[in-house]
Amino acid sequence: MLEPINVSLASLNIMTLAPMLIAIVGALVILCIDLFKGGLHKSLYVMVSLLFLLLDLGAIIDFGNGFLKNGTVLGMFDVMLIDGLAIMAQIIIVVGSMLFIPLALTSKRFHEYNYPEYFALFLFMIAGFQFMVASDNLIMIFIGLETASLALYTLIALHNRSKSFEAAVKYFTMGALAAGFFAFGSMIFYAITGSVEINQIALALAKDEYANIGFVLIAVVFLLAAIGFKISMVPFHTWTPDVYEGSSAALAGYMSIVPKIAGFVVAMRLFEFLVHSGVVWLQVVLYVAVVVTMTASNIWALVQSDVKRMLAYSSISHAGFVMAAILIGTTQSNSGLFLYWALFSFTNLGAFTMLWVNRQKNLLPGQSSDHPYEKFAGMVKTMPMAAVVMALFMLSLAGVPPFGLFWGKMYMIGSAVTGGYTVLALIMALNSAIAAYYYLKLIVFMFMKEPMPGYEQGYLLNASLSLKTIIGIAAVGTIFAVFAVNPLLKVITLFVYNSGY
Amino acid sequence: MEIYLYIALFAPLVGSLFAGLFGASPKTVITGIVTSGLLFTSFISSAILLSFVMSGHTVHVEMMTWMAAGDLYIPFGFVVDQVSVTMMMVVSIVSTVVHIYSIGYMDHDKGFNRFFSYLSAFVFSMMVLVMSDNFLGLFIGWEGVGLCSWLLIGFWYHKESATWAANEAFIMNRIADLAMLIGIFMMYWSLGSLQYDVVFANIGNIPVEVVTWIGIFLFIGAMGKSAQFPLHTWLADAMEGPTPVSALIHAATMVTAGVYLVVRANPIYDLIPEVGLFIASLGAFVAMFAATMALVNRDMKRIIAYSTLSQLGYMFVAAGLGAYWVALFHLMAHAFFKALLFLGAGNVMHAMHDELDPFKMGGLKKSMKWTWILMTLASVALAGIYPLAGFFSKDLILEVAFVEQHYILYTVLLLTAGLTAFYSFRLVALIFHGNERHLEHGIHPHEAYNFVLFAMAPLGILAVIAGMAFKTPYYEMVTQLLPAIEYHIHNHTVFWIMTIGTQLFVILAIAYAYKKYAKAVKVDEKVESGFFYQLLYNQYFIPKIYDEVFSKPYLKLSKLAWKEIDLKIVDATVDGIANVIYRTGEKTHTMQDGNLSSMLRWMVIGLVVLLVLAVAFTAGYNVVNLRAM
Amino acid sequence: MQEHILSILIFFPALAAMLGFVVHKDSARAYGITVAAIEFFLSLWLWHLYDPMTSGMQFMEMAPLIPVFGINYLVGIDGISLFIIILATFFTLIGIASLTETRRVKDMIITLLFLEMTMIGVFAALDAIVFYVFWELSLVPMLYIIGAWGGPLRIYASVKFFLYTFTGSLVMLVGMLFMAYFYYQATGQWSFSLLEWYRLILPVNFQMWLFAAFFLGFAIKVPMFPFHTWLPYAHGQAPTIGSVILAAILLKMGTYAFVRFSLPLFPDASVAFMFPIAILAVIMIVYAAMVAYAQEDIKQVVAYSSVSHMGVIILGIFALNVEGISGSVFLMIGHGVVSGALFLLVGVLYDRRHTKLISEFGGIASVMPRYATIFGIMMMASVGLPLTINFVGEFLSLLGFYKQSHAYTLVAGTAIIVGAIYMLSAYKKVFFGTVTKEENKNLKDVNRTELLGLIPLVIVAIWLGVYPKPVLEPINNSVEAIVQLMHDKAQTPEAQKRIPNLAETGTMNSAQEAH
Amino acid sequence: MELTLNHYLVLSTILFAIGLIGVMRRKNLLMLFFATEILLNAVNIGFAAISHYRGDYTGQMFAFFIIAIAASEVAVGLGLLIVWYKRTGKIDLDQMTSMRG
Repeated sequence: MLEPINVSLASLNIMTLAPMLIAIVGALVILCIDLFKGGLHKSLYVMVSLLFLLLDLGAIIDFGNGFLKNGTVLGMFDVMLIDGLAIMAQIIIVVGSMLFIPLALTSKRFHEYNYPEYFALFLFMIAGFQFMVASDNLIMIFIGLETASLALYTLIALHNRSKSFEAAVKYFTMGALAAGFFAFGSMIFYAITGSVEINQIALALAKDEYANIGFVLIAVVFLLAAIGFKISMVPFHTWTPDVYEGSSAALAGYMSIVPKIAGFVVAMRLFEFLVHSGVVWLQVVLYVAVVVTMTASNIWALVQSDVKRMLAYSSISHAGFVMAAILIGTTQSNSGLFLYWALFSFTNLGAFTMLWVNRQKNLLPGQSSDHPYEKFAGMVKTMPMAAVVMALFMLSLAGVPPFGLFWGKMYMIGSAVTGGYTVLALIMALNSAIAAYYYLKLIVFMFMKEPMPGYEQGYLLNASLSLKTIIGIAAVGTIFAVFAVNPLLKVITLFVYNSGY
Repeated sequence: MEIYLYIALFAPLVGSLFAGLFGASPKTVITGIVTSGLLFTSFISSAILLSFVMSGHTVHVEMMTWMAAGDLYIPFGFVVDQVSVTMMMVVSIVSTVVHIYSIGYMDHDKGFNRFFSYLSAFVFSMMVLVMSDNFLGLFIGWEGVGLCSWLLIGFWYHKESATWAANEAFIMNRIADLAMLIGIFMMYWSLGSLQYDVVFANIGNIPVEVVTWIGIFLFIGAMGKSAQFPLHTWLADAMEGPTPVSALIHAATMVTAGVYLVVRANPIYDLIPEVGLFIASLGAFVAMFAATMALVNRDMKRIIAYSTLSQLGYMFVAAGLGAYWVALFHLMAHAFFKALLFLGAGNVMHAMHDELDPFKMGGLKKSMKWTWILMTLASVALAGIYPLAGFFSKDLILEVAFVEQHYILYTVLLLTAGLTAFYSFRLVALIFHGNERHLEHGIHPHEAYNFVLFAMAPLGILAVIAGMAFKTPYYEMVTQLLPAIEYHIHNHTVFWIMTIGTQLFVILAIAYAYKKYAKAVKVDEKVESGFFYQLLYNQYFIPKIYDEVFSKPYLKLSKLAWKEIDLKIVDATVDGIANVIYRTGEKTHTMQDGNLSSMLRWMVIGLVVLLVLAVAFTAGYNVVNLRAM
Repeated sequence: MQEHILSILIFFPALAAMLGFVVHKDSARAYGITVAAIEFFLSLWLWHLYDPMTSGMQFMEMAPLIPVFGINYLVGIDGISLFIIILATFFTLIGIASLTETRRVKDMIITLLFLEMTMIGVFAALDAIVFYVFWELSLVPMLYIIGAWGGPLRIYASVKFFLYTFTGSLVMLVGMLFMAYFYYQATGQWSFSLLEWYRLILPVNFQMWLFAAFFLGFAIKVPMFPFHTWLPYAHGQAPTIGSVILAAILLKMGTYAFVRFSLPLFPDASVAFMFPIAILAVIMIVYAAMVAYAQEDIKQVVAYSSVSHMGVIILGIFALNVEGISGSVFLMIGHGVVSGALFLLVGVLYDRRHTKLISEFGGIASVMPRYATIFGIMMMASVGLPLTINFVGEFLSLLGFYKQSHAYTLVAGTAIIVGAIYMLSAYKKVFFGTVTKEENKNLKDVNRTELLGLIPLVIVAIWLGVYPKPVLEPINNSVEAIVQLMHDKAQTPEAQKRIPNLAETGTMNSAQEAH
Repeated sequence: MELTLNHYLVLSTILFAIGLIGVMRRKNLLMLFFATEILLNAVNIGFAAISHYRGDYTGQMFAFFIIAIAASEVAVGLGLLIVWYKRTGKIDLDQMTSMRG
């Protein structure tokens, strides 16, 4: 029979679960409220979610302070791993979510926000992502991943349009396949090393000096495919444009940021030790993957006719760009990843929110998607401020200084240079140039073309105070990013460095 | 004395600006009077300076810094010495006359005010050219006269031929100017300065090859301005400008700037006699070459222009042979009688309603007595008949060639002297003698305004006395600066034979011209259709050759550069790269066909490819750090 | 206020542009003129405060921006940048004052004021990243100006302009990051400060690569052959004001950057690349002049003439001696004034006839004599007639390069010939001859507004041609510092030979290094 | 013949491969879900076997979690499928191509 296990509560360090628990409790509270009194206005749920997210953030920041004092904290049978990466990723996740939630307060009615379950699911999802980043146990990561994903599929479907269902089904099916990959990869690692904890795996592999390199590589292949799916690496990216197009603009924006940072953290944990151990194969594959992801998605983005789809491809490209950090694997590059993503969150969220603001109920005449370029034609004449703000986000995405993303790009390219990847740095730079074309295309439509007659109905239809506030925050964040970069960089570098990356 | 220098220099500028103020207004005689007055002032100042210089002094002022960068220092410095004062006198006299003359000549022209503005600007530039104390200052004037020449040749800008000629003159001069600039660069980098005094003091210290190159490049510059072969075609075409312009710019002053340059740079050319010989040879060639073209031409002004060209050749012979003072002396004398000739031609043109073909004139001595007298005087002077100016200056050049033992040059020049006499008097004969052929065309000539004739009178006087009266004092003055070499044929017999022989030869030529053209004009079909006649008449086909060899191919090449290279290669490459990227997107984005099955397939394919790679890699496992990449 | 004058100069127009959103559109022009005039006088005041005898940087300001990565807001000017800044404020003023555009004037004014900020920023920046920020940012307003107010192909032209330049400068950014990394390796600290970088002596092979990276960015901007093809489109499509600013100021960014970055940072590479670049410069001069000669559109003639002149500037810069560099910096100003004026002049004609085809004109001199006169003056300045502004620069540039190579200078010198060919023939076709087109018979001569813009340019073009000293002297002093720095840093014997040592010959007016 | 770990792993791999082929070939959404289930269960076999041979329970824990997740996946997946079926009356993948490019 099994020996009873004696575990002291203190050694469990149950506090490590606090942030996720807050989110879960929040979700339960929302469900309870609905249980007691149905039909409440969505604003209530928005605010409740916001409050819990605030608490969540507080808890994470508390961990952050603790981390700076005591270093990495383990908990729950060492399943939980609260290091600098976990903390920063969680901050990005929670802040991203906080900026997303108010987008529910649209002036038009949208089906999904009437369900309190939407908000509950949302909070569950956040908890899932938090679990994903705050562990180096493959089981935990898997659970976190699936929790979040399953919630996300539902959220997409809740948009209640034929396209959203299609998107949800596609995403779901591919997600299931990816889950299979992940599990299989984990299994191989388990078979070789007898552990599912990444640091243990690393130790075991180092001990026998990568004797089973073939199996290690096969495991890596499966995990790469699974994580690659999450962070939409070519050729595992195919879901991205369709899912973005099918879901609401707000959710698409969210998806371009939060799930990916979770994926990046897992990728960093999984692959960087391999890269550092001199697994050349992985270096080559990552190199190729980074370049292909960046370039191919950029090229496909060029030919899109729908802004949201273009932004989907663009976000794939940005992901590829950031993935270079994992390949380079220096403290600078890893810090760069977080800096980039933090700045990217603001800009991209702003861009998607602009789409959300201009969302109309029905398709425009002669168009097959929600946000065709033509819709934005001549916007500077009808809504100069909106056009300027949108242009701002586009320029930032293109990497035109001094707007937010430029600094991330610069730092990333800088880290590539420092890491010795000069050619990669050049490819990254040139990709930014290709990307500039499709961002410019929108600017061209907005500033240099005449408005299309009959398209007025699409403008600012969905605007509400909270949406405008979010846009305002995003815009300010984008313009004045330069002043935030220094403190951000300081903190990020500190966290990353102290986590051993 | 500085004040006179400044007056001499800036009076024309003031005049030009004054006239320029009225540039767009209708004719106001005041502009003509004021500019003429100011030029007269300039002349007076120059005369005062002349007397000062005659007493053995020079004036040298530095007005202000122009350019200073690195070691280069170039001031607006002006020097009035024996050479420049000569030029100043020539310029101010001729230009004053031409200005006054123009008041009459341009009487009915819409651009009256503009004309005087340009003309005075030209004088200013010419003054800068001759007075500057450094090579770059000279270059200012050099380009300035080029600009004014462009403006004045193209003065009647509605005429296609005029504007074409203006551009031709400007561009051809620019070709030479480039060489001059190169010469200046060389001078700067080998001597560190462009000031005349510094350059001339140190020119002996640098390698002789460098000096040779400097000399060559400067002379190419001079060739452009003085229209020496092969840069000569612009001068004849420049006759499209108003006649006073031809008189002032394309006869008396600007075209002689090249000679002035060589004279001014005499310390350089003294060191490189081979280049000097080349200059002299080229000069002799041009003298002959131009004279032959003048023989058959049917355009009054062009004939005089070729004559100018020919005389410039003479001057270069003198300068090239080291007889700088002779060259300058001939320059001066030539300025007087050639300007006079042109002005006379201007009167004829006016009377003939701008008819230029002397074969359509004749017998004008009746109606235009004074013009006839003046032009005949000028022609006699040009032909070099004793005791007029040409005799003293031109025959001196022959003597120089003889004394320096360049007998070929001497022969060529002698023959040319005969040709000169012939075509000059062919022109006089055709215009003023014989039948009044113009009556057929219904033209009734009249003499020019009295004040115009009056203005021309000083030139007439000078054409007569300049040689006789000025030679000795001039020699004494100018040789304080220039090498004082007296060219005397010591053997008296030879001297007399030569002098008298030359005179006889020239007189024979004149007589022949009169005989052939003074009575009735017979057109000899056989001669005219002959090869030589056609060759000469078509200016040795040189303009045509230039057009075919340079102008047209250049335009073609330009079009090719634009349409084929720029648009189809350079630009197309850039667009091509962009298009390739875009097309790749168009071609490949269909892999996203929206079908879930294929999406899943892509994932599996990705996985399988990676697996294959992994297996393949494991087979040849090798730890090489990629970072070396 | 004097300590912060540069920051004020940079950000005042931007601030004014923000406030400009509030101004009513009927008053936008007056507002723009006011702001631009204030800015112009500020820049003149800057000149007044500037000490011409000092060769180093003046009015330096420093504020930390991203100190962890060595990026600071560091601005300062020397003789080289001072006058280009003044040129920028001058042209913004002139441009706004003579603006004839009527569509969406307010947007135009705001855009121009933003553009002014970026222009001044580029020339004042002493931190590579700050420089880069302004450099890139300047593309945006220009994109808008070309794209929104341009001709029929405006979108193609503006996007081409943007993408081309953007691509080049991204490569340059990689170079800058590399440079900073070298600095980091050498000193253990990150820094993007140019003045700090000046102190680095880089291994020659690295210099080559970095030089190439920077070169691409600069060359596209200049634009050097064969990267020039965006320019004719940009000029051809841009509205007058766009062309004016583009030609007068924006192109100078490239050449300025060569002087500011390439030469002092990579002296050995500069020497090594001297002849390849000279070849490109010579091609630019001759080839662009030929292409200009073949043009059918008067504006394109001026556009290609810009390329040709920029070739002379490049040649002067790579003369690597004081004469050449001073000359080319002066020529930047000269070309700015002249080409700006020519574009304004073409705009005058375009406003009246809405065509720029040479064949549509002829005999304009008789209907618009004043216009023809001003055009003639500017054309003569463009072909480099002495006593006009361009001659000084062209002469010194060519003179400088003559020290390095006789043959190249001889070929490059054909600039004065081929330049005359295309300019004079275009002038002849437009202005001379008889008026053949009915529409041209009643064209109005330049009006007062237009004269307001043109007369100052004529004055400057002649004033600086006759008396360049106030401008040339400070330039010269600063250039001497750069040349001396280059000589001191030069490692290869070739470079030591080619770059003169001013300290030795004792010709430095103010033997004081930049840093 | 004694069953070694390798046999289990080979079985697991074969099952996984079958699952993959199913995922690629099936056009019926329901069958597709079955294929994904096969994938996950293939992994379960592997985990259980390794866990047994190593005498370590982690693998079994992983397997349990996979089962749980597979169950929730089915729940969500079927939910989506039903909605899709209600809206379109089909569960054929080829019908689901409104978004492309």
